[in-house]
Amino acid sequence: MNYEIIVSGFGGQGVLIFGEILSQGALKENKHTVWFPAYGPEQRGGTANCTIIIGDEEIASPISIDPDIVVALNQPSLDKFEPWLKKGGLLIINKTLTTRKPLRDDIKIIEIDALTLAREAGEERATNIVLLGRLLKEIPLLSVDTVKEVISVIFAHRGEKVIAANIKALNTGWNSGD
Amino acid sequence: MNYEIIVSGFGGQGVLIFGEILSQGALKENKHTVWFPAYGPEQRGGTANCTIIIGDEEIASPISIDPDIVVALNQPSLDKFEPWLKKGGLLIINKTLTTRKPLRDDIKIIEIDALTLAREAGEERATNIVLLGRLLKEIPLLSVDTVKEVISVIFAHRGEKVIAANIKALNTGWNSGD
Amino acid sequence: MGEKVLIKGVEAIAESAIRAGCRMFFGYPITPQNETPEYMSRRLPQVEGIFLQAESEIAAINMVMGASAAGARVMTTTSSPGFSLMMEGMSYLVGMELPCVVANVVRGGPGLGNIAPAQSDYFQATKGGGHGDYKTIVFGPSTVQELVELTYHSFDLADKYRNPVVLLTDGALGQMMEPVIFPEMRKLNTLPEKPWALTGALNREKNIIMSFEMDPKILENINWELQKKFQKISEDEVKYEEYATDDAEFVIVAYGTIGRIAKSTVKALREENIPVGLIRPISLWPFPYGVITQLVPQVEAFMVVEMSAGQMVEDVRLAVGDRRPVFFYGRPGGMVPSPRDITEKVKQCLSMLLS
Amino acid sequence: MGEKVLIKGVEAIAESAIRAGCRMFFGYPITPQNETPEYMSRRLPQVEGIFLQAESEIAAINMVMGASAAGARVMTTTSSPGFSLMMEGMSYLVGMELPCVVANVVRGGPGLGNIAPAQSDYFQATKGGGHGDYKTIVFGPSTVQELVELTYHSFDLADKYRNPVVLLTDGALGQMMEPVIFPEMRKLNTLPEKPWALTGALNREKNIIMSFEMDPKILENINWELQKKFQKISEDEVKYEEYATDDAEFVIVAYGTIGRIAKSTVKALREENIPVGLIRPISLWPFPYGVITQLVPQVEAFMVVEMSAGQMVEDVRLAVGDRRPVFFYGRPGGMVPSPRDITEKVKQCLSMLLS
Amino acid sequence: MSKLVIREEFCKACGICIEHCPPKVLGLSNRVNSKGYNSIELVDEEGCITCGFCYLVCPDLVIDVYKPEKKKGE
Amino acid sequence: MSKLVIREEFCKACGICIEHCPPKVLGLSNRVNSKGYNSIELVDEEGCITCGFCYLVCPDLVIDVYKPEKKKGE
Amino acid sequence: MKPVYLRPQSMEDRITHYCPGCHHGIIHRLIGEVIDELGIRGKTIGVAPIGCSVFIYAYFKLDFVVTPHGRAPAAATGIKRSLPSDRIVFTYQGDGDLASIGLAEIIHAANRGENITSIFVNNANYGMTGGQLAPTTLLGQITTTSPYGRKIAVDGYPFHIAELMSNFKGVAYSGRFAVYDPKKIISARKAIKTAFKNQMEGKGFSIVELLSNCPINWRVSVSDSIKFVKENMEAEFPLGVFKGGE
Amino acid sequence: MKPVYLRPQSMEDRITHYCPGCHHGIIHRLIGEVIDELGIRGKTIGVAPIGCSVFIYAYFKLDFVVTPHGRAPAAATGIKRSLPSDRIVFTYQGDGDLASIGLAEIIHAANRGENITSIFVNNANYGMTGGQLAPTTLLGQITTTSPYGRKIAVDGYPFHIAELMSNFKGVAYSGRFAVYDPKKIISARKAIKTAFKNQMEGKGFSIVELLSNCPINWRVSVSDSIKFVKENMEAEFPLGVFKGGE
Ligand SMILES: Cc1ncc(C[n+]2csc(CCOP(=O)(O)OP(=O)(O)O)c2C)c(N)n1
Ligand SMILES: Cc1ncc(C[n+]2csc(CCOP(=O)(O)OP(=O)(O)O)c2C)c(N)n1
Ligand code: SF4
Ligand code: SF4
Ligand code: SF4
Ligand code: SF4
Ligand code: SF4
Ligand code: SF4
Ligand SMILES: [Mg+2]
Ligand SMILES: [Mg+2]
Repeated sequence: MNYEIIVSGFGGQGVLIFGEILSQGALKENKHTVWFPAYGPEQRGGTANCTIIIGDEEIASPISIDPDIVVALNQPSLDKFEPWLKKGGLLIINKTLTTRKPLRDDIKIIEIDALTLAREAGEERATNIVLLGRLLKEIPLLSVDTVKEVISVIFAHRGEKVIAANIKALNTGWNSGD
Repeated sequence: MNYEIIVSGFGGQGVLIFGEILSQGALKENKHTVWFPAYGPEQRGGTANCTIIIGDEEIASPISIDPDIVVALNQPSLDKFEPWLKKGGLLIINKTLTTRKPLRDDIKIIEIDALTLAREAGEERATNIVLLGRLLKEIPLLSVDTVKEVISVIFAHRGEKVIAANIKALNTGWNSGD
Repeated sequence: MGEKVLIKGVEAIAESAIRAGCRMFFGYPITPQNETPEYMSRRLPQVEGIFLQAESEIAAINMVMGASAAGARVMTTTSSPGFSLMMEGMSYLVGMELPCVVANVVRGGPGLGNIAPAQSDYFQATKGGGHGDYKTIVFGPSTVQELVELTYHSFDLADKYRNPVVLLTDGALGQMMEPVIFPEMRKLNTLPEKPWALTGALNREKNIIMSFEMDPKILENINWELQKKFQKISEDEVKYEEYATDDAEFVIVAYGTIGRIAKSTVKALREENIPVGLIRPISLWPFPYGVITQLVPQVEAFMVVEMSAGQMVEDVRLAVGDRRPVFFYGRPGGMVPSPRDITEKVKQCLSMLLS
Repeated sequence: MGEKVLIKGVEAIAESAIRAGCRMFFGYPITPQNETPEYMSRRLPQVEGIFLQAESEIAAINMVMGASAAGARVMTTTSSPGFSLMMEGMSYLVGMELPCVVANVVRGGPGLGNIAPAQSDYFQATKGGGHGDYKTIVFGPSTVQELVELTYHSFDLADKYRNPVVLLTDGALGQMMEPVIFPEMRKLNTLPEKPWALTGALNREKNIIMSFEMDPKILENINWELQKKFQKISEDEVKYEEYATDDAEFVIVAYGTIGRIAKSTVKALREENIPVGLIRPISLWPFPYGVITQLVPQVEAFMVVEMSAGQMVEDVRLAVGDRRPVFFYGRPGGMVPSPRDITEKVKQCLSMLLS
Repeated sequence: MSKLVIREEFCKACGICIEHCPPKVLGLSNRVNSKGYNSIELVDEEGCITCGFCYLVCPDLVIDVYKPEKKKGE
Repeated sequence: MSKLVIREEFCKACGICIEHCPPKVLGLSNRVNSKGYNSIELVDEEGCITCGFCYLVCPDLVIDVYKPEKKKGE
Repeated sequence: MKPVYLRPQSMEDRITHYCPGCHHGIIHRLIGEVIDELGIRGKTIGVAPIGCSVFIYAYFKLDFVVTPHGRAPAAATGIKRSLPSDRIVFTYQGDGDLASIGLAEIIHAANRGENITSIFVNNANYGMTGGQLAPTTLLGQITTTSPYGRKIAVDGYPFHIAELMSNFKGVAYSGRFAVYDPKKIISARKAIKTAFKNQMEGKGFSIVELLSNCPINWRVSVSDSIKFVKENMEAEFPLGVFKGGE
Repeated sequence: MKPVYLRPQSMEDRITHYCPGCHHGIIHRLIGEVIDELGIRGKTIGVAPIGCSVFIYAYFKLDFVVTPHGRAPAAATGIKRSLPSDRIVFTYQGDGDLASIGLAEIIHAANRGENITSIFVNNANYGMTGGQLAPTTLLGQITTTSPYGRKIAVDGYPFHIAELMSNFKGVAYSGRFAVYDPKKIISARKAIKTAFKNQMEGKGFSIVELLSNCPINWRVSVSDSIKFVKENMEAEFPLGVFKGGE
């Protein structure tokens, strides 16, 4: 089957990279994948989101209207995408930047204080990666090793330290559910 | 029936005016008429020609490929349009500017030394009107009075003298066949 | 009714526009329509109008856009390459719902081509040479008198539907002189009010004119509204001439200059007792599909004649479907088929049908 | 074969073009294709190519004209309003028989519209948005991999036929990343020779490149030669994908982004044992009329799905004739129908057929 | 009434006004508006000299400036 | 051989060369070329000073100018 | 309390879409102030460009039209010539819009002495489309389409609009200003006022070029963006009045 | 007999379509002479305009392309950048072509310092289309679209290309010349030679404006047309070099 994932947050929170890591990982594991950004004049500080589809089937639409998974990094994202989630789907919320609880009861909800955890991992900017770690824990979209490899490549130009911090953040996220 | 007429000469010999006088006359006599110039970058000193159609039937094509009448004011015009003429058609030639006789024997041919006649009429530039006069004599397309009226209107901005000279030229042409 | 005057097609456009209340003209020279701007440059100052030669066709169509937005009856005229340069502007004008009249006096193409008469911009004018789902009303007159009437009518239609209207004519009709009667001069105070126009937001809500909407859902709705308008136009504004079709077994479809030439072909063939008829579309968009479709049961075959390599023939095929053959005879590059050419072609087709 | 990489559609165009030997790029920014020129501006200097940001789309297409005339493999990319500005240039390029590749990453229209994905420039690209009788080859890819392959192929076709090729894609395909395998880098010395190119008339006859011919008789012949070429292309270069049509009683026709979405609809409906199939035109001009016409006897009805108010549907109607209904489902203004939307529509149409 | 009327919803926390305030009486608040920005606030009402620089430099029409009316006789 | 080679077919009788010839040795001939123009002619071969002005001012490449070679020893 | 600085009456009460610290907002306000001062709100028609300021119509209580990229001066010409002569028409254009694609239109409007006002926002790049090279991009400046820095050999020299405009007889006023500090802002407002007043007095074409910032696409902080305007842009584009005065 | 003035080798043996006395022909010949002198016939590519000189390709033994009206500089840019650097590319453009519809293209080519040569024929009207107003039409001059004479209030001022071009750093050479008498013709040839030599030396954009006549559309005799150039056009458009020298 294919998983449809929407990741959403403020511009600058790294939601596009979140998605790209997933898609790059899928590529590595020879899965079908598509990454699709919501593009627009929204670069101007507004919100950003992207859709990632991963699975073993040919991918039809790059646009998801009923995702299996939503990762909401801030309140507007929660407001917008919670209703879209498929029945039984997974909602992962960055508690640090949301002000209310989700409303639905037909989905699985995970809230993590991702910013705090990222700070603990030593890289405040890795909030997204914390959430990614947790997502991978919940649903084995990809092997964690694959994702770590991808992270090493994607952050290569920013140096070893950043890579290490992000991998730590990934682990932190992974372990956050325990 | 409708008459299709092609008038052709050097730019400046007044072939367009020749045609316009005919069409204006046709309008006055409530006939169907179309005037159609060969337009092109030929304004640059080359040859000019126009097609006039006059008659009592609705007019289809403004372009004639087998005219009833050809008026050739110079040699290139004779070369070009003589072959187009309908069998039995009328060819009027300005002898002053042609260097050879027409070739066909299935048409009616009239040659006049129009420039000379125009000079005699006191208006060298009225070569065209001399030919027009002769044409009207040969084929009663329009009444001569109508044409005189049109000439008076068309040359009005150039003054009484020019009008008078042109009307004289018209008469000269008319009488040239006698 | 005024008296009959002899006038060139491209000058008749200008005079008729002025009579329809057009007081603003922006244009750029191009053969074979130069006499339109030239006439306007003489006449408009006499009637307190404005003639301005734009620096290009792009500037011209955008000046038209501005004038229309300000509520004026406005026109531009051009010929093929210039019309191509106006495609962005045309798409905008439709999106902005701005009325205006644009004449394209078509010449031989593609590219620079030549200045001889042609009909090879049919697709561009009727299917949308610009981007996006848009339509303009397109008329293809076949006599100078019809050109006069359609020009006049176009201004009213443009205002009625808040949509550009295109006069698709050609160098032959443009350059020929024919006797015409002009409509009376329209009194400017009888022109429709335009509360949407930009005149300064004094004591009213501001007016915004644009073709811009970032939200795809809203832009979709705007598009459906436009489509509704186009649908309405398709129902109400179809124009065509039917000639000798009553008992016709073979029908020629041709518009504009070729429309009139084909008519004489039909006359000639009728004299030979060949049951040929003519449909002459006058509105090219909306295209008179209906009348053609209705003829299908009665007719053996259709033939489309165009001064192009074959464009309107697609619309005729859409109307006819696959129950009857649709022959095509066309001459691109500035050649005008003669009545005799067409007659021959009809006879060829008829003999093909028999065999 | 290289390794699979994840890349955005609009960047894939650029890389694939470079691999096809394109070393000249002229373009002007417009969303949603900015990543193409941006990629080119980074990459071309690395391979001794030239990237130049033109002052406008008009300048861009004329720079393309110049580079092509000089024998270069050259490309420009744009989006809808920018493509409209290129219409004069496109008509010239065809008239001049100059090869080049132009991508139009279509967005919502008309006018300024928005930057969401759309397919509403189909008419413009396939029927001729510019003036004159002309055609460009038009491809409508539906995956990034296909975009890569068609881009590469387009350069060869353009040179083969000395004709522009248009890649008609949209913001969805342009902005998405998918894994693709790029073709090998073409060795520049394997590119076709162009003895007609302008390189300086040293020790040879001069070369003249133009689309200009004052004599209508000659221009007519030039046009017929062009038409012959278009005919040849129509015979040899049709491309489409057929999916589950063998026993289909209902066939969807859709291209590009909607083509792939429709495919999943077909899959879903097949699981419900509904005999639906898909024709996905890949070459939009030449349009795959033949394969559709062949299906007519077997199929109850067709449905065309487009991200527009209905454009390609006309070509499908031309192929189908009037023996079968051709339904249409479209969404203009930047909306992308979902597989579920399409499925519902198919079911609606099926029940209409029954009743 | 304060010397400054601050429309917090409009503030984008760009900091330009803070930089240009001569007596440095402006600062970012910890109130996040619906766009996600911490709006500015007037930290020291007294210190404000109502010079209007903050109004002048603000790109977002956040601030209106009022001068205390001179009491008659003062 | 004349000092001037005049390609009569090319001449459009514009008269520019005639006007600019310093010794005024050019004039219109009475030979009409195939375009209908009376070509120029060199009226006074001796008088021509081979200054080339006629070549320079002619828009139609009608005239080539040759100088008599100085005889050796002269 | 007596109001001393209040947002212009001619502006809408609306949060703009501009990025934090973007000078477009200041320039908008200055226009609003001038329109208020001259009392021409009900007579003024704005012509929006395509660029970040395409949304300008949303921020003013004025009639507005959004015309194709670069063609605002042509549209403004059409409007101005169609309306009674007391109507005021202005264009608001970015450097991509005015100096690149729309160069012919602005120059011809200037040369005709078209009696309109042009507000020209020079931020040395294409803001809306993501920071590409503009004609006004500085030498060496990195943009998304000059990733190795603008080079003379490829893209030529930064384009000077205000100076160029002073060549045309039809131009009543041309000047270049900045809006990064209160003093500069006050001068800019004066210039904008002159440019509108000239139109009211039928003096012909007036243009005010405003150096502006684009922190987002320059990928710098707001304060660094201001520093860049002050230090780098001003060095290339000197402030001043190049034609006309008050 | 020793040949002293022979028609250029790089020109075809063909009667031109130009009207009697039209200066286009002289300007053609000067280009031919310069190409001969510089020995660049086999390396030179010409870009024709749309205008009376659209037929220029017929008169030279050179590769030529005919591009859309006004866009010659863009096409020339595409050619120049695609070919080895020793190739010489020039445009030949009229005042409608270059100063009206093609203004943005010529200015941007100039501003980029595009290493091409531009020959600009200013005959104060649109010759090919029958004598309409051009940007360079003189004040008061009657044309088919300024039947009451060019008025400032409607069409603005005559457009000065040579001076304008001198504003751009990318321009190596800009000058204005006339061709109505031998002396002027010799100066014009020198200027054209400089403009081509600059390109050979990689110096950037060079433009030569040539005042020209149009007896047909001005509806005057050839000699009156020359008088008009000398007395009226020169008064508006002073001859001289505005940028660069030899
Ligand atoms: C014909 C056309 N070409 C390109 C675009 C895309 N486009 C939108 S805005 C813009 C440039 C904006 O830059 P600028 O004018 O400098 O304004 P800024 O955003 O920097 O304020 C471009 C190229 C368009 N909308 N239309
Ligand atoms: C896009 C486009 N617009 C208009 C024309 C028509 N046209 C042909 S030549 C010309 C102007 C010629 O004037 P100019 O450039 O001054 O050259 P001249 O003939 O005076 O030498 C025009 C407008 C065209 N061919 N293409
Ligand atoms: S008015 Fe002046 S002193 Fe008061 S806060 Fe604003 S800038 Fe500071
Ligand atoms: S300048 Fe305006 S937007 Fe920026 S921080 Fe100050 S009040 Fe907020
Ligand atoms: S060369 Fe000189 S003197 Fe001789 S004919 Fe020519 S202009 Fe006259
Ligand atoms: S200048 Fe040339 S064309 Fe004119 S008259 Fe003399 S030789 Fe003939
Ligand atoms: S992108 Fe640049 S110009 Fe546009 S709003 Fe943001 S900062 Fe301002
Ligand atoms: S129309 Fe004018 S410019 Fe053209 S060839 Fe004739 S005289 Fe020369
Ligand atoms: Mg900008
Ligand atoms: Mg000219």
